[in-house]
Amino acid sequence: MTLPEMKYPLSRDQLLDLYYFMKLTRELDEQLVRLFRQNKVVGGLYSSIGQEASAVGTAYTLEKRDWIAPMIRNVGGLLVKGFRPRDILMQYMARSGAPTGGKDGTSHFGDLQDRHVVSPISMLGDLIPVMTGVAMGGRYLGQKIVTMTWIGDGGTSTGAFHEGMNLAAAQHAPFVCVVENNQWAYSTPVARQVPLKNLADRARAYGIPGYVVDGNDVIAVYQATKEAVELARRGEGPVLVESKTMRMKGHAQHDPAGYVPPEMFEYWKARDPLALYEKWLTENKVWDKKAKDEIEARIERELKEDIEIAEASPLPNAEEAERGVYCEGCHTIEAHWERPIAEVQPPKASVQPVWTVPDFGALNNARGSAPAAAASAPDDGARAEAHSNSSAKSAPAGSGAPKRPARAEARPKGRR
Amino acid sequence: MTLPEMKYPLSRDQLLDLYYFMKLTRELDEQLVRLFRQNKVVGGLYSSIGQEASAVGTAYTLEKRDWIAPMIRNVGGLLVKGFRPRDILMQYMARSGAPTGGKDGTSHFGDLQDRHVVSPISMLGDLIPVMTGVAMGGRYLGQKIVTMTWIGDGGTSTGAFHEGMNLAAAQHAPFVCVVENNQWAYSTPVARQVPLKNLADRARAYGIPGYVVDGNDVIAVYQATKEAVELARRGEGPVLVESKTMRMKGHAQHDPAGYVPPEMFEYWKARDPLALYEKWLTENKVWDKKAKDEIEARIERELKEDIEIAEASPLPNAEEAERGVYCEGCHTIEAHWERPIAEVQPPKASVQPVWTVPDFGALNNARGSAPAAAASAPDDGARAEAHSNSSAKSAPAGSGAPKRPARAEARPKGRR
Amino acid sequence: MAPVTMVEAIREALDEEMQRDPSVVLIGEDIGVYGGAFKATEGLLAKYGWERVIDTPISETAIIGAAVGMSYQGLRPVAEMQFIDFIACCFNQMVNFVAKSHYRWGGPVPMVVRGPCGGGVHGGPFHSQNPEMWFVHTPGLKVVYPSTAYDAKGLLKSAIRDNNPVLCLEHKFLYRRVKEELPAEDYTVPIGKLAVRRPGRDLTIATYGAMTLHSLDAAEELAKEGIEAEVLDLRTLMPLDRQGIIDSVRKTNKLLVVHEDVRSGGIAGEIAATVNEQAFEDLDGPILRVTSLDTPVPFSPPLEERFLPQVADITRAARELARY
Amino acid sequence: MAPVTMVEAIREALDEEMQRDPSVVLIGEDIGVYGGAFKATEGLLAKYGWERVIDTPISETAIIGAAVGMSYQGLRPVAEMQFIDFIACCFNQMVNFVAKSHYRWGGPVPMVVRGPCGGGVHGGPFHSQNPEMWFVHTPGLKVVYPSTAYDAKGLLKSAIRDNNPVLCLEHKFLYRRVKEELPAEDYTVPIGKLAVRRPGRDLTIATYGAMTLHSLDAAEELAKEGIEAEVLDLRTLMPLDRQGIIDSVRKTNKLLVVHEDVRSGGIAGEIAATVNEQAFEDLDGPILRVTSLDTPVPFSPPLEERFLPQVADITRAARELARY
Ligand SMILES: Cc1ncc(C[n+]2csc(CCOP(=O)(O)OP(=O)(O)O)c2C)c(N)n1
Ligand SMILES: Cc1ncc(C[n+]2csc(CCOP(=O)(O)OP(=O)(O)O)c2C)c(N)n1
Ligand SMILES: [Mg+2]
Ligand SMILES: [Mg+2]
Repeated sequence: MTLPEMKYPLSRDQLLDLYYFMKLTRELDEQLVRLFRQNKVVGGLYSSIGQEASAVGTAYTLEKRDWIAPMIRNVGGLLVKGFRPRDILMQYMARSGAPTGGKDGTSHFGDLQDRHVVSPISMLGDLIPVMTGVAMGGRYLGQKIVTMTWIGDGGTSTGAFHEGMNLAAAQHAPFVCVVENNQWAYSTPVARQVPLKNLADRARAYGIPGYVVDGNDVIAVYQATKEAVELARRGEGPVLVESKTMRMKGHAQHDPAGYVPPEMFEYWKARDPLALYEKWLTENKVWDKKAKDEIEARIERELKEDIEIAEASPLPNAEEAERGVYCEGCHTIEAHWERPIAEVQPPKASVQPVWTVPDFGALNNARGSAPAAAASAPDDGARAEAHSNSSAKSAPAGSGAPKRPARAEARPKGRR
Repeated sequence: MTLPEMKYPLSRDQLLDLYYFMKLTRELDEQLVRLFRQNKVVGGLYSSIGQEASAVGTAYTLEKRDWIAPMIRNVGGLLVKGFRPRDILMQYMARSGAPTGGKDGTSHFGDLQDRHVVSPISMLGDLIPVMTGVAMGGRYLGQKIVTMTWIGDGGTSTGAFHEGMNLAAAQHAPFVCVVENNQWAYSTPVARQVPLKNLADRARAYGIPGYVVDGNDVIAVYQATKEAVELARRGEGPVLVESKTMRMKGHAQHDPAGYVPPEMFEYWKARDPLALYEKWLTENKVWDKKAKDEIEARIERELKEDIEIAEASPLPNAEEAERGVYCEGCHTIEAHWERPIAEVQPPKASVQPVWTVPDFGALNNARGSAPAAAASAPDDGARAEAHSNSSAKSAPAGSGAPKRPARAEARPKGRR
Repeated sequence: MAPVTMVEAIREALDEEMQRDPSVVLIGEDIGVYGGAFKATEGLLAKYGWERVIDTPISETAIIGAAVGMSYQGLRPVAEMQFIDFIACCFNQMVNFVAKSHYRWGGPVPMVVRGPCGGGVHGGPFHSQNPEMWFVHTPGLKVVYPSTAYDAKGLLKSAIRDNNPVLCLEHKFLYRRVKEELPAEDYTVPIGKLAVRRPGRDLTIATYGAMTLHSLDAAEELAKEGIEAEVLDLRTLMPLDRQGIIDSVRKTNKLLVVHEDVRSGGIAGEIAATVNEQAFEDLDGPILRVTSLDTPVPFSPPLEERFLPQVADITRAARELARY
Repeated sequence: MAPVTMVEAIREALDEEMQRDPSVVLIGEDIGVYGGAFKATEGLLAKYGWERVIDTPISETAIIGAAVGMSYQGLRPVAEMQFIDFIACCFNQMVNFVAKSHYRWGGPVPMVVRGPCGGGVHGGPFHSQNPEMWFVHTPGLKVVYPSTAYDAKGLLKSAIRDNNPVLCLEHKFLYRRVKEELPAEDYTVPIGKLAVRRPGRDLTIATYGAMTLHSLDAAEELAKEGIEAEVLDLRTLMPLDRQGIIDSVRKTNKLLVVHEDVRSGGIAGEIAATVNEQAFEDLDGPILRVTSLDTPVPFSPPLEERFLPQVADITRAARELARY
């Protein structure tokens, strides 16, 4: 067996791993629908059918130390990051054994210590500045991490998305934002959000790279996102990756999605990410029937076990409702330093607090010239001049802070 | 005298008008500083010295029926729209004769009935969705208006800016947003806001045109903005105009601006918009000394008179503090219709409530292709496909609603 | 006339007002083709077209901002929050632009913001909140919070016709659970007047929204024990019908406030302060309150049940007060 | 030790905490090179460098979001709002992300948000607000509001060391108007404990922030008339020192609440409700309040003076209550 050549190679085990996670996501989704119909799911049920390649292929590019925050359709990302189906099942079933113990539902949970997962909230866009902050914090601590989150096509219209991306760009934060363009925001088609062909163009407002990728092709998703992650880890700042895919169900179980043209579902059904990947694995002889059957048997076994565990978990005790509003000694809060602390303390930390503005912001057009329709594209030149947060002096070696000369940064000589 | 050729010609009177407004802005500014030093100004004093061409040249493109909302450095816009120096003086001096009677200060006032001016609030960015709404409302009422507001380089980082521009683009609202890039947001240089060479690139996130213009050249400002206004009025949607200029004072009177490199002030001082325009008027023989002197005498006279009026106006009565939280019959609220109302009432208004999504949002790349760094530029093609708010059926003739085929719009046949 | 649910009553109000006044336009997320997450605007796009039923991007700040702008044009926009919890995303526009406009510079803002609030449907922390006090505490806004289909329709109509910004809170638990026949003819319910839902002499229960139903249930039980509770449905929270509350307290001499909103900083405090100021002498016992816990709204049913005030909590507090 | 102003005390707190704990970082607009609009962070960039004193774009939501993210990394970010009024622009992050994080999923958020609030300096409607009740009414947040330089420093230190999100409100009128000598050694002021600023037996005045000074002035005057007012400086608004208030009321039997915040929905209500519940029998008169008007903060000096509570308003209400 020779695997197809890729810029970021994947081993056979990894290729099968991707399949495992995608298939597990799909099967878990379907089991949840079954449980929903049995009235065992509390509240709404959100499906990611059709988007498995997008969630799994992106999250799979990360290392253990890296951080994610999942949105509602990124159960695949949670699985890749080490959560188990039981966690998701118990969240949806509001059981005491769930990661939040029933305090919150769906994918609204996380793990700061081991898996480095931040819990989302319902308000779209809010995770973008938060994961920018996790990235900034990680760089300050010397951790060489990358952070990632996902946002829907609709979510890119929020103010929080803009402020977060903008801060990430201004800070050159090691952050990857995956825009999952699944064509719909609830009942609203993407063209109604903004007259753009590619949501990757949102990146142009921040002078950062924006990639477009076929979100139903898990290998393509992995390759594009891996490149973004590498860029971010090297300290070149945030990257936006638009993953084009399709939400194959309604917004949630209650929504029959009657507003979606039926032919649109047909079109995308022929591009089912699991079917496409199965075909790819077969055509490239990565697996045989036995390997496939093994994975599927494993998934069936694991899901069965986890559903049993979930169903056996009782609902929480009522008194729990009163607890936990404040942290009262239940958590020890400690930063995880991977650089010498002396670097961030005076006198080592000290700088000259002045700005330089090399070109004074001058317009390079001739006076009185006619307006050029649309300014120049954000190119490498623009990036090279972009401001960096860390002056050469205070930047920790290899901390991921950019090395390039900054446009407005501490000047060597003192002023004011 | 032959005037230089321009795409949007200006008569001699108009050219002198521009000078009048710019010079009046400058002189008013300086009088306010004098009054500030005499402790007659209440609260902070914000200067627009260096930015007169930007405020005046943009506002001057508008017609009487058009709407503006001024930011703090757009006193020039207020003057063009028909407010008098006394209004601004009394606002800053917190007098009972001020447009707000002392309830609010600075340029925080407006006039819905005659001058079509919306009062800003301090929170940056908030005017963008508001003026989008005024534009949408005007279109609905058949008024053929354009709305305009200004925002600083710093203000473009706010979520409100993003949500407002995005809605304007999605709605194809007849709205022009002038980004006054004066290099500084309080003490923060523009490169620290975002790593972009041109803030006009912000427009790319919305698939709308973004112009860059020399903000210290009033003719250039007028020409570029006029083009934007014409576009918007024709129903082609919003336009962003970046006006590159320089804030020649501190953020407000209390701020000595020690953080600005002194050479930067020197550089821009040589490009003073008033001096440049005086030179241009002379070189192009638009005026002679007499015309200039007349304008300046008029300004001196008017200012003297208005300062007297302002100083004579008493502070408001304390009881006024308790009044006006709610509108209790003090305003008659009436929409100004310029189209037949029947058009917006059933049965004429009725539509088929369905979406069409012609290309199903498909990615046109080959499967598994490598990610392209940055998506295609928002070109006319993208705009042509952009969604329009008004179906062909319900769009009022000539209301400014776009006529192009919409990407996701009401379909002729009924579904759901 | 067949009885209609609260959500149907709301749709009727919108429809009738749009028919009556072409200045009325709707704006919000998924309100057009889809008819709204709770179907409050179903059928209105088909009838009134794209210009009057405006589906927006996911941008609460832009929704409110655009509504303000339209209202400056003399229109009367009605903005929907898909869930009222998302009003936090446009809070600045609400409290700084909308609320202060008329006071600051005489720019009236005749707009309505409406949306589903409240718990009891396992919506979790972000789909169950009661945000009223943030806005009751913001001068310049009016806040209404109906408990019946009749009031929902009548208050919404009043809100649309009001020259001030009005926040209409609609309890989602009640959307399809209360049902009643409505008058065929046009009617409004005045903003700022409470309704006595049940007269009584032993104590006053002041409440609103879904808790009105709980309080009436409690009053029923209390009556069996010989305690006659007067149940006030506040209906409008700002302007609060202070006189109506005082009048009742003057009669019963005892006051229990019940609200679904969290305890600390809830409207019970404002009512307690008002009664202290205006009817202290009439009090024969402490003003008590039954409220939700001072926590976010938990998701799991047993937790949410503990979080929310229950009928038993009301009867217990009322008994204590009656015995006082 | 030379006496220091409140804003200097705040700067000292930040400096000492940054020196003590490298996990403490600052984030905000114009806080670095410029040293902050009120110079609360002056000199700290020079000392601690670009990584610890982070000048941001004008993006309050991003500031709070990034602070949350950093706090998830175990850092202790202190975010500055240039004026506290701008907290409305990140309200959603504050009440939905920050406040609910620990309860929902056990994600502690050890961060501080601080900024200048309050009126009296002709700042107008957007630079004078008192936003405390929006956050007191949001479970999961702590809110402190000092009136002295000593407390400003000690409470800010406690806030930074607290494992929960704390909002530190700093009255800009007091920034340079109060001055005192501070201890040379490290000290903190506990969150949740009021201070009795002046003991008295005839009535209790519960207040905080700039109104503490007004209340003390009023107490001075009242003393001349033989009325001994006990003045409580609440210092922390959430958690409120309910016991401290009750203890004082048990002694004086009368309570006047004074706050600069607007009247309806202000903390006076919460205090009135608490005292009703826990010390009704001890009351020999109605709980009264002196507050700002229910309006936005007007700009012009005579209007602002009418808007704000004045010493004479306090003495008048106190006299009435004392006579009761
Ligand atoms: C700020 C905000 N406004 C409204 C909502 C309600 N809402 C939940 S999901 C959704 C649609 C989301 O669309 P998109 O971002 O494309 O994500 P998708 O569901 O397609 O994955 C909406 C409007 C929300 N969660 N947050
Ligand atoms: C949302 C918001 N945050 C913070 C401020 C405080 N503030 C007032 S002006 C200003 C700088 C504005 O810079 P810019 O937008 O470039 O406008 P300029 O003053 O240069 O005209 C800041 C930070 C504000 N007004 N609004
Ligand atoms: Mg989507
Ligand atoms: Mg600027």
